Amino acid sequence: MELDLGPDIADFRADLRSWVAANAPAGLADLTDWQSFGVTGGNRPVGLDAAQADPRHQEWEQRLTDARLVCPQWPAEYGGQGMDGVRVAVLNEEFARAGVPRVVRGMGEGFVGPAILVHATSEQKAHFLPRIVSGEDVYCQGFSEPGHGSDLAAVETRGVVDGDQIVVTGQKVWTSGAAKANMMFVLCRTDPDAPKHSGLSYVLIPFTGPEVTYRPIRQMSGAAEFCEDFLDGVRAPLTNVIGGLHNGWRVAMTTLGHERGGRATVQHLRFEQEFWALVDTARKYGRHTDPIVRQQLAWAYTQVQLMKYSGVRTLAQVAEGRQPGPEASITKLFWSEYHKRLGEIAMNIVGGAGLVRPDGDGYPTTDWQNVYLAGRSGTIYSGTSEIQRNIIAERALGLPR
Amino acid sequence: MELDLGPDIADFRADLRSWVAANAPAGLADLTDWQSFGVTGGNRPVGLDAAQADPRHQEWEQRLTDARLVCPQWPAEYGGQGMDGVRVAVLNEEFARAGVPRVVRGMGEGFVGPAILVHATSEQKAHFLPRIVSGEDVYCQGFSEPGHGSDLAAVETRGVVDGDQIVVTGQKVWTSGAAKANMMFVLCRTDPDAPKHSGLSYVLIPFTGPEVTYRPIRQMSGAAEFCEDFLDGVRAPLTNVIGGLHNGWRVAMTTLGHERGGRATVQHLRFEQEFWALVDTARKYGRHTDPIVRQQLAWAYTQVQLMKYSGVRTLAQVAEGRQPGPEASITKLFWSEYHKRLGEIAMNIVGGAGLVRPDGDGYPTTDWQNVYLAGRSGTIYSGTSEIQRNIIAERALGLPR
Amino acid sequence: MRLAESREQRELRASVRKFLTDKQSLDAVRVLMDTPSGYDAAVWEQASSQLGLPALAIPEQYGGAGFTFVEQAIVLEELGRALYSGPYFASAVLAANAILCCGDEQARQAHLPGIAAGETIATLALGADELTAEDGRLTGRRDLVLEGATASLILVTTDESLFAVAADAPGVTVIPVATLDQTRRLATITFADAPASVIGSAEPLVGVLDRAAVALAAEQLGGAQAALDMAVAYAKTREQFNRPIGTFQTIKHRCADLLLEVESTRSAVQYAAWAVADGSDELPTIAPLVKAYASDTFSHAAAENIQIHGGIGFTWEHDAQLYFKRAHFDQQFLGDPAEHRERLVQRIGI
Amino acid sequence: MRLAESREQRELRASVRKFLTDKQSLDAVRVLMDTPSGYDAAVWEQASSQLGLPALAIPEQYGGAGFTFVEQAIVLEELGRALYSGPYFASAVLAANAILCCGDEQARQAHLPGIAAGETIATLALGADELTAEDGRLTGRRDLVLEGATASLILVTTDESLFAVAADAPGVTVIPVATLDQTRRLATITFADAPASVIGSAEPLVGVLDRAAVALAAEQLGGAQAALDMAVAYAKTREQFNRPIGTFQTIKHRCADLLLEVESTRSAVQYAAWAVADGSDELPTIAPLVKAYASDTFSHAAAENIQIHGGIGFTWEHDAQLYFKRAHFDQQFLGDPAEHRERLVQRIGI
Repeated sequence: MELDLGPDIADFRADLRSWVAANAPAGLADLTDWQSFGVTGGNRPVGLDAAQADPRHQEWEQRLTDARLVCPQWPAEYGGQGMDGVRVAVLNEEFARAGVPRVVRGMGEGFVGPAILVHATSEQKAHFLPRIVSGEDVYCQGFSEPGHGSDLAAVETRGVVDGDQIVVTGQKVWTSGAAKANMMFVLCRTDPDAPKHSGLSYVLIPFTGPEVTYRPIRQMSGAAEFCEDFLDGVRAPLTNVIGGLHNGWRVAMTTLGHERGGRATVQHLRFEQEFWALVDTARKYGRHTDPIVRQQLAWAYTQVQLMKYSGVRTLAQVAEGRQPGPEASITKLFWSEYHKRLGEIAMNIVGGAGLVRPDGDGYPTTDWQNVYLAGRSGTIYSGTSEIQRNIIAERALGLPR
Repeated sequence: MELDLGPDIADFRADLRSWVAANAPAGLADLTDWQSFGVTGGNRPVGLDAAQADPRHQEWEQRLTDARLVCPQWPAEYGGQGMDGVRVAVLNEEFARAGVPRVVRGMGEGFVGPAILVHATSEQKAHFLPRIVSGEDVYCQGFSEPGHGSDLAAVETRGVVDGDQIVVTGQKVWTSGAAKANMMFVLCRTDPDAPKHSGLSYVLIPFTGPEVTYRPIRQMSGAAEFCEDFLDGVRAPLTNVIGGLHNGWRVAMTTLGHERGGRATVQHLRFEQEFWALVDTARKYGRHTDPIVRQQLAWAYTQVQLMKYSGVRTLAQVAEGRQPGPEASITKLFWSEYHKRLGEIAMNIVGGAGLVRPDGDGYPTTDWQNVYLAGRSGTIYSGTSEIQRNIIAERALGLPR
Repeated sequence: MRLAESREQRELRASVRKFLTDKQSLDAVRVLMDTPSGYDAAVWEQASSQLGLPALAIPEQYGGAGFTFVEQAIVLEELGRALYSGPYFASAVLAANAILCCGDEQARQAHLPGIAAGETIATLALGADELTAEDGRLTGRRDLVLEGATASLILVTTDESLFAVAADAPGVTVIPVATLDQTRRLATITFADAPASVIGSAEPLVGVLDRAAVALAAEQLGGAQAALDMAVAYAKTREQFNRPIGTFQTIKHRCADLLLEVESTRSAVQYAAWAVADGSDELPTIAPLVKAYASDTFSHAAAENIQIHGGIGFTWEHDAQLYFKRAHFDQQFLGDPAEHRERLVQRIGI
Repeated sequence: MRLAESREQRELRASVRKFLTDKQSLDAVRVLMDTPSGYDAAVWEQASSQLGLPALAIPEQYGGAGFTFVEQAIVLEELGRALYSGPYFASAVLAANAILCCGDEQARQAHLPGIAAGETIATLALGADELTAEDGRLTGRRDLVLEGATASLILVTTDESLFAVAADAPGVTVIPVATLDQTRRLATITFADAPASVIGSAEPLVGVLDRAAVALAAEQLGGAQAALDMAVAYAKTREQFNRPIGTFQTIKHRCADLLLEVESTRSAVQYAAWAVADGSDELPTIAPLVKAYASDTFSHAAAENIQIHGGIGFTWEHDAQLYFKRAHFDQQFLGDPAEHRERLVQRIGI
């Protein structure tokens, strides 16, 4: 069934579908399975890097940029087209249907841009946003610190104003995509004497040069896509402070858990794909006839479908212009707990064979071993399940702190 | 397998076994299933009252009293024989083996006696303990209050000293056995100005006369063995204050969750019996071949056996003279959560037939319906599972408050 | 598919909720629990004549209001929330859909207008027990017939056909049975050479039961939401150790998990209601899916509600137990969760 | 049955724990993880010659120390606690018990003294794969053979018999495989007309596997206790929001639940060890029971330990992951919990 979002959206969908048909380079959809995904905390799907390096993908990226379909939700003056959440969702649906990739700008698009749009000056917007759209600036996040995983407001990284510059010194951790980033958005303490939340600033600093070093953190899965970062007097102009000095907490909060609904109706696709792969595995091992395994498969399928139903409902609410609540926390809690459990179910289905890894250097694993091991991190990074439940209880149910 | 507790205990067991054989009135074991039990919060097993009223049970009670086998763990001067925990456990085992009932004095034996033995004067001991042994004094508990279920130290019931008497006024709740009691041990506030825990006294008051009224509380199971009690100026001599005025909290704490290990090796018997009844039910409904039901039965059997293994281990520790820790909390948490789940499993096995109750006035239920409904109260009364987990975490694991 | 509630739908929900609050509070339900019929005929009459609830999803040509299953799901959620104890589910869901799907135009015209008007109370006697039909006469029995003692029209299924039997026909004996959930009524019905008219084949019954599963899930959603609301309200006000128990993290996290489940159930029920309304081919999979999930959610919410309430939670006087017993009934009725999950995997081809 | 640990038993536990702390810390385990053999031959030699661990439960007439399974269970618990990565389980549990139970006196005298001395490293190649035996020669394969690449003596079961095969015999090919839990080693062994001697019937194998199940449960107990201790220690010291995370009720309650499970496992393992030592008829039921329960406990404790540690908990450098992977190995090895629960209900006659 397709959500009826009115004639305008129906036209938008039709136009978009023909645009994709006309502009997607031949063979782009066959380069790789663009909808498949790397499990955070685990290994990247094979072939994704190669496919992104393919000239057909380069061409596609250019056409999307020209058509303002990169960061389309941003205002036209910064390279987007002010696309609303419903249309972004339709965009994602249609791209998924055609098997072609979105070109997204990672944390620059997801976190930095929204913060800039709300809190930055027009000069800052004009300077920073187009560089994100073009891919010139690639951001990584500098929030968590070794001592403060859940308690963000306790950051100790110092930011010292020196003339028209700010000098950032400290240690950050759990940074993903550090290797590809040339910029980092950091939360640092610029007023040590102010109360916990009031002395912080949100700064965009260069993630290059000798003042910046980072070290990959190897995870139990064998993969290492998180890093810890050492900032030793990194300098940035004061114009790189977003939202003003000592106002960093408010800026950071506007983007954390900011549910835009754009992916609401496509986020289940990767899990659905994964589910059917598990069914094939169960058949391969002859476990699909085991009544207990069947109950587990029914449970998994149910969870995936619930993501779909909830996504459709979220989109309907966005279409109504309703203010998003703590959906972000519910969504994160739902999929991360689901995926953790799915890994256990998968290893239960595989049985003894799951004790054996593929040969090879390092610590290669099967897909299910990867899900099983990486799934442990899903309920921890970017807000543990415990933090998510606190947020849901306090913000959605109004239970006292 | 039988726990080897050394030659002395072996002799004790042998003597006891022959004593029971010689002294148990013929047919006593057949009067009812003495090992079966009423689910607290549920209906009493049929026939128990009748069996206890039978002359053969009266005779048995007399012989046990003469042989100092009622409250045998108490000192000889008060009617017992100073029996240690290991021998009490053997006593319970042998009685269970012979199918004859222990004669126990309820809360008088379980709570009041131990408190008196630790905190009372010799005059108080000489006065109160024999009356418990003989059954002349039957106690019910007056701790919980409507506003304070878990937070015991917050009791509001007042105790006012008036000459050589104390006058108790207030409301208590969750009293079991009120109808059969002639005495109540209450925790009341005798010093309103003292800090929460310091202003309380532990008093033995008459539970008779016009100053005492109580009202049964009907539970969701249809049964009503708890009461709420209204104490309107109940008078008792000051000599009925145990452990001295304003010292009630310490007195109460010595008995709450006081694991004596005496029943450690027999407490699983009733659950084992119940388990096999469930197996019969599963066979009756043809559910015993369902692989999912079989997993549930395996789980239930495992839990029951774990009670047995843990009981044997507890007894071994008692035999070693080791100080009991928070075993009481672990035991309560274990069996109450088990029994709650067992009720769900039983109703799942019974299926649609569980929707129908037996005919009759009031709210008669089947055994499994009774377990299912009454099981909900097991994880709440005398310390919720949450309170038990707090105690275990703080006292056994030393986690900070 | 339009998921967001329209103004009309919001008004429908509001009016049904107000009606039930005024006419059948939980106190009223407790009184009805002890009556033989278990429901208030006057309230039923008003629900039918004034609000037109039984007529809601019945096509206009059969005396109905011609709304869709989406509107009916809203009504069912409210009925579940209020633990409504009347014959709505039996008559307006089970029986009405059986007749609508049976394919017998005559039967539709004969029975639906009465059901829509609330004047005919019908039910569907399901079951696997042996039941023989010989030249228009039934012999055998059916257990656990919902509202069997209230219905004047009893629809009976055999392996081949769907029959209509008048409750007062010769050879029909109806024995009400006591229920664990006293807000639901069941009966055992025996047929001894009872006159019955075939009104269709048993073949469309699968679809009828799928619709019934979604309808029951809608009621379960209402019940689960009510239990969660009750628990949260209590956690905010009840104080222990000088603080509201809602400040304790365990209580918080349990309520958060329940909210996740209730919200997921709501999404599924809305989607499923649209699947019914659109005649979507997703119905065969979402029907067992939503029934199993809604059953688990309601059972979980009703149980946690008791635990969070502590001592008063398991008393007869407290309403928590009413939701707990209703959750058990709904979990078992029309098949338990494991049964529906097995059906789900079969239907997705595993 | 004496459940309380005797002074000798407490001393045994202490000496084994000290030995492992000194000679094979988790840092040492991490080094060994990357070596081909996966264990430290020198440590094994000392464990054998100085502590006499492999000899412990082997009767004196076969060069053993003649202690009971109760003492061996204490050793196994300590090995599990330390994630010991050597061939103890394969040689001193699986192989030793197979030979002891096989009924071939000659085989006992031939192989047990070497195993007791730690000079012979043996293993038992289980499995259902087709394997044919013709006049003393084996052809076929066995997968997932524990320490298959370390063992010099391989015991092989067919449906009828138990065979002894020298690892270096012609026709025997041993292929080590990479393991998810790098502290355990597995190999695939193929036999091509390999010379083998029958040392008994396969009939007593059930008893051998029951003992092995209890032995593995003892190791799981040690692992679970270590994971719980790790979690509790961290919860006491790690601060977030200006307080130790151990003050958060959710952490408290999870640790309390784990303690209940670990203590229950300890009671069951002690009881089961005595059942083995006494040759009790309770062994056939407690063996699958304790293996299933210990598996669930260890898996639960290892998983919660990671979650309670937060970010560092899922890093390679942190030891939490080592216990998590060991828990997975132990859960699957010798049959998963569901399999053992099914065996349990069969054995109690359901």
